[in-house]
Amino acid sequence: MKVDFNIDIHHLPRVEGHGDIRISVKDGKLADAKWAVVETPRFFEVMVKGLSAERVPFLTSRICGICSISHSLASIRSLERAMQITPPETARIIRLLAMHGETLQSHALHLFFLAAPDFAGTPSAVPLLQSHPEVVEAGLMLKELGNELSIATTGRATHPVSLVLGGVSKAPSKQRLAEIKQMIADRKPMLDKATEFFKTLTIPDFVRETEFISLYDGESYPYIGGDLVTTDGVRRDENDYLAMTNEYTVDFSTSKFTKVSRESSAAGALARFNNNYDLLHPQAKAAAEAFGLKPVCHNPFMNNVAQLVECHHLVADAEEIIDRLLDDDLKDIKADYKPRAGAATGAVEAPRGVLYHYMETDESGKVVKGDCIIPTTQNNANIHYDLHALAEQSLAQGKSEKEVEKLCEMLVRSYDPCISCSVH
Amino acid sequence: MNHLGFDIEKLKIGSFDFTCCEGCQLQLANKESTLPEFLALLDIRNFREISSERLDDYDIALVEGSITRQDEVERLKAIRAQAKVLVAYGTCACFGGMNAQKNKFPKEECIRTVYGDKQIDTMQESHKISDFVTVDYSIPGCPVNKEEVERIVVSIATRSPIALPKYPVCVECKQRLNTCLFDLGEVCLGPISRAGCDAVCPSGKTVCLGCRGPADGINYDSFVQLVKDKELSTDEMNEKLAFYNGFTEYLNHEG
Amino acid sequence: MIYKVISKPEFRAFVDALVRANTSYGPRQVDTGRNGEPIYQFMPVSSADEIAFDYTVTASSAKHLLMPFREELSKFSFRDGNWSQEVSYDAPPIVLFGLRPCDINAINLLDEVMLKGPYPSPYYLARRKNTFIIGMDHLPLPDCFCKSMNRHTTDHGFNLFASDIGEKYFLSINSSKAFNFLKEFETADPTYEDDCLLIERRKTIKQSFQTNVEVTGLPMFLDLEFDSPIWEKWGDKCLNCGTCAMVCPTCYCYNVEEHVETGLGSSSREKRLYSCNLVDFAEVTGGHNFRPKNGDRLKYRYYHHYRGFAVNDNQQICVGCNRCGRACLAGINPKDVINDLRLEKESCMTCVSPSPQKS
Amino acid sequence: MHDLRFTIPAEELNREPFARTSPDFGKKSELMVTDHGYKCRITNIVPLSEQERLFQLRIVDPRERAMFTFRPGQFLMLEVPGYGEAPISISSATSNREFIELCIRKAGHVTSALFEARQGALVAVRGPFGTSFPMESMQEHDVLLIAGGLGIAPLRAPLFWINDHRDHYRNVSFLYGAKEPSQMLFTYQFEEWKTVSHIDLHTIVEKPDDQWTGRTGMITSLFDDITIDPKNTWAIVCGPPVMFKFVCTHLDKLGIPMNRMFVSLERRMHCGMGKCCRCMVGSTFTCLDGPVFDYWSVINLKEAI
Ligand SMILES: Cc1cc2nc3c(=O)[nH]c(=O)nc-3n(C[C@H](O)[C@H](O)[C@H](O)COP(=O)(O)OP(=O)(O)OC[C@H]3O[C@@H](n4cnc5c(N)ncnc54)[C@H](O)[C@@H]3O)c2cc1C
Ligand code: SF4
Ligand code: SF4
Ligand code: SF4
Repeated sequence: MKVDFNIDIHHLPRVEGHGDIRISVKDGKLADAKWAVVETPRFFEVMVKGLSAERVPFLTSRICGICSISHSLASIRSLERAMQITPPETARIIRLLAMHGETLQSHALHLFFLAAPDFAGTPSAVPLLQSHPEVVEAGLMLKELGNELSIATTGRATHPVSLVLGGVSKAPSKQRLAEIKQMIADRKPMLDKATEFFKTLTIPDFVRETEFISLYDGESYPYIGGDLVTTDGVRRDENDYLAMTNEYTVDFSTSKFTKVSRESSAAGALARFNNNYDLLHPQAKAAAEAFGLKPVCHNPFMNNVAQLVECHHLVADAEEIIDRLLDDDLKDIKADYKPRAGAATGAVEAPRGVLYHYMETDESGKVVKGDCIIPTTQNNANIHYDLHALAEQSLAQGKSEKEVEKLCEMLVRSYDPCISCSVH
Repeated sequence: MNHLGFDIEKLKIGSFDFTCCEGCQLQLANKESTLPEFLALLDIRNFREISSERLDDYDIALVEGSITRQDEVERLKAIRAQAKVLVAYGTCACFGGMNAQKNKFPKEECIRTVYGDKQIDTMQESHKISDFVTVDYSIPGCPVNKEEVERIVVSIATRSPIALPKYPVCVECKQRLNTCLFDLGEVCLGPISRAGCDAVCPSGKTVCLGCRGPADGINYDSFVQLVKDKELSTDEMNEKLAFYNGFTEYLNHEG
Repeated sequence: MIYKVISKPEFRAFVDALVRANTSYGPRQVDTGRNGEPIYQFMPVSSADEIAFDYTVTASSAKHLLMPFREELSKFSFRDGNWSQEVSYDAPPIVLFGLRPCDINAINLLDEVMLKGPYPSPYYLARRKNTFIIGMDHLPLPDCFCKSMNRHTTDHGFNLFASDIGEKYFLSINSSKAFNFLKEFETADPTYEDDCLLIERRKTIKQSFQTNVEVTGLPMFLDLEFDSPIWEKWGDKCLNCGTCAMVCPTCYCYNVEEHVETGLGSSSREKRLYSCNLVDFAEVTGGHNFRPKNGDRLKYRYYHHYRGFAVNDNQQICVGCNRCGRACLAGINPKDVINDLRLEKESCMTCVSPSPQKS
Repeated sequence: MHDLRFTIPAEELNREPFARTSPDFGKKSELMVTDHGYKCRITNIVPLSEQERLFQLRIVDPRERAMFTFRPGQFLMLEVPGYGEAPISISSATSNREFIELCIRKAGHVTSALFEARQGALVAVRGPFGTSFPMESMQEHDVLLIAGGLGIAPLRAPLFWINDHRDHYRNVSFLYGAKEPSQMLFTYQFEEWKTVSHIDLHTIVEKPDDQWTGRTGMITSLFDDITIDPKNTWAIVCGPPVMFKFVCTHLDKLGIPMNRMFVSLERRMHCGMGKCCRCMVGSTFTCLDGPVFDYWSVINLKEAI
């Protein structure tokens, strides 16, 4: 069967930001497959120049509306390291709880509202409200739980207000923490319900070997800071982020591409899972087992499952963190500091993967240079090559244009790309 | 609710984003407890971020983001032509937002810093959407306050006029019994910024940066005097005033 | 009124028992200011340990516990093209600990405004009646001027009032409930010596005031000075931020707003405390503003506080706590404004009145 | 560690001696109007001009309807559930115990909602509130009614009152001015007022259109058309603040005592009960001590005009 067709998906829906999929098939053979990011750049690296360090996290959190806490914390971490500020332990775990909230919120949004419609064959989650009300409800309750965690720890669900250099400006009240603990207990069953639902879905069978990159500190499942590792055995210090990214530009995309040891690499839930399986909470491991997910898994569609597994980890870990905070007097939350010159990288595990902010300050505490490398940027190349491989595999299996189109969309979406963020 | 003799119809709505972080659109999916009720008010015709359905018969367009590229102007004008009501949604759309912090650098420098020699299309300035089209309502906020959004959507659905608070953030801040950040030695823009956010930043003990723009009838001169009287830094004040681009007319008038 | 004395530890035990058993509010330190000074607010408390017994003054008054910043007045439910209205005046009982005499006087003034006249407010009444108030005296801060307003002592409006007489508190018991509670604790009838200590304490307090604001004849002055340029002078400073009214224990102006719930099933009519300094306070539909300038609005606040309204027999409703003065970022405070006003009038008197030298 | 002996039960606290005895919540006369409205059905809507309509309301509950009485010049708080309340003058006859008429201009929140409402809609009214025109004192005297624009709304009640008791009043003149002929309200009633009520009606507009054959100019020029016996005349003036300032100064010059001239003031209002303080003029509440004031009081009120 010799077919000619072009797939041109302009502004792929149900992802954050603007990206296009372009595939052309000639004579039944794949001629070209591209992942093109067309988002408008905002030039954050320029904007930070001359800005006071303390204002920077408020600026950079606006890189992304979904993972604003990660951006804020990446900036804070880089600036704290640059200016040699050590935040108090209490602040450190409040921040971790904030990250958990954001990741839970983001994963729930992606799983239930952006990805689930693909599997159910609906254009959005709105029809699912009718067909699977209990699943949508579970998704909403988990997303709300994530948001509540973020609100309690940072003052707001999107664009945190109380994450500042030196620590946090305000601690959550014990009463609020106790309420959230109760909320977690009440909503755990929702997570199990969701797991049951996702088990009924068929994950496409597709494998392309790649290199997974994430943070790793050997002690806990990573979220804020640590070494940089890959499944190919690379391990480097946080400050060596450039060696882990090797950014380059391609002419069809406003977002850059990156690589480590191979032609492309991947970050995100699956990468974290692949590198840190041992450090997962037992409850999360049990969930992974239920899906037959084991490290190292090379099926990008399994990223959805890894996200669900992480939700189990986040909820269980959040519960333990809250217990620690309830025993704390929550007084020592912010370190005093003096501005100074310095430079450092802050790396955090954003919901979509490892995120680097690099900042250089002068002695008055103003930023003189900034650099941000976003998880989706690190996935662009992988998405691009995956598209190629997936299209080829599908054509070989004799799939129709419609089927190829749908699979390609699903593939991109399973990376949960955050495009406006990647262009920034 | 039809005690006045008319039935409330679903609003045919489209949500569109330009140069921004999409955080404001994300708020539409937040406040989960009332989300099903909120969605029941809407007939979503076009909302790429959550739905692959794209229909062009919306009446109300929520426009998020600032304008930084010529092709965006055309897209925006097309949306204006279709929409009966166009809402500037979020600080970027209302004022240009923090994206406008790049305005102070020449665009060539911006491109060179980030992309090296690669050709990139961008405008010198990040514009508010009212620079190009007529705006019917503005909902400022970075991000918008979902409660306010809900209220405004309900107002449109129930055919009730829409109004933002005219008073400054301090009113809400005092109602939350916060310690004034000036008493802690910081410059807060609360006295001159429009309320409606429930003083979320000062309540988290960080200064108000004026994301909702100036309140009605502000006393800018007295505010500047206050910063000087308290021996706080006017540079810091200016950095804050410029943060969301909402106070340009005052900043320019000053110097 | 019944008088008793109680040792300080015993009083603490009494307060502890009371606040543990009830929803309670008391002074707590919430922050430390720029110059190291503690900042207090009336906050929920659940044990005596959380209370700052020796606090100076709270940044914001306790009025919001009787008159919340936001309060639902009424609810409408919609069904089948019809609606029904529900109004409820429920208020759970609360204990309000540590009010200063001026604060108690402020509540007494609110009582006048809210409960007198043809339309007493049932919402206020419900809360007022369900609030158990324990007062405490204190030495004035340098800028307190409640003595000038004659609000530095109080003999009603509380359930129990504690005066610090050194080792003990001198208790004025003004309610049977308080009396009953105290039965469980060790109190004694005041001795002659205790009485002397109390009188001594009152004297000390009275003599400690460093700020005096001359308010005699002020109502007339205000009328005469209605068009004085000093209003514009101070108005030019005013930020229209409403802070003064929010922290003031007697400012009670409000806005009523109604909102339909997102589900369209009901709507709620809500009262929100407002401030006469806010730009649209006197603006009517169509845009006409009866007080368009900052000075007009600032003047109006002083008018209300120091001239009084007919509804409360033209009483001055300022109690002299100077919360507004401390909180005002523009540095506007009653003492300076009133002195300015007087200076203006007095200088004007000297030039018109025939003086011996001139004649 | 809760010790129940120290728990305050609400009922007990209520009995504390210093607390004011509780008003009888069931007694409508005392408290109902503070928050409960009488449910009304909009029985008729008459368009008067582009911006103004006359709404005819009927209190649904017969008992409440029987209880509702008011005096000319009083206003009520009109509640449109879901939208809010607005103070509106009662524009109907006090003798009309079946219907309440309100003449309303579309202006903001509440009034716009009302303009969306259809016949049969259910709203509520609270009141009546405020002072009224001393119709009895005006008996056996000449009465001069002067209205500008929407000012005719509060004037209709005294007009109807005079009509109901026409024998008690001597000469009654009504001077009515509007910006444009199209904004002149209740023109359909003019004939009746003239011929049946024997009211000397004079109208004037500022900006005439092609059809307009009557007088053109400011309302004060209508004084040339009538003869006034200042010693025996009472006046009621309603309209925008600028207008009554001019008119009242004129009447004052003619020699009408200030305490026989009445005006109805307008201020922002949120409660109608002397609590919200929005309607203060000087130290006086428009809602309690007004809206009807004699001119002497008005010039003694700071910032009244
Ligand atoms: C005693 C009195 C009698 C009145 N009689 C009439 C009448 O017969 N017909 C008529 O069309 N209008 C009358 N008005 C004016 C009318 O009250 C306002 O036009 C109306 O309040 C506008 O309300 P809104 O919600 O539509 O406007 P918005 O601008 O949305 O007002 C919001 C709220 O502000 C308050 N408010 C705003 N403007 C005024 C105002 N001018 N007066 C009082 N409160 C205001 C109200 O509480 C109102 O609900 C009268 C006003 C007063 C004080
Ligand atoms: S912290 Fe800011 S918003 Fe709050 S009172 Fe002070 S100046 Fe106003
Ligand atoms: S007097 Fe001071 S506190 Fe009051 S509104 Fe003016 S600036 Fe704000
Ligand atoms: S006006 Fe100022 S001094 Fe007087 S009671 Fe109010 S806050 Fe206290």
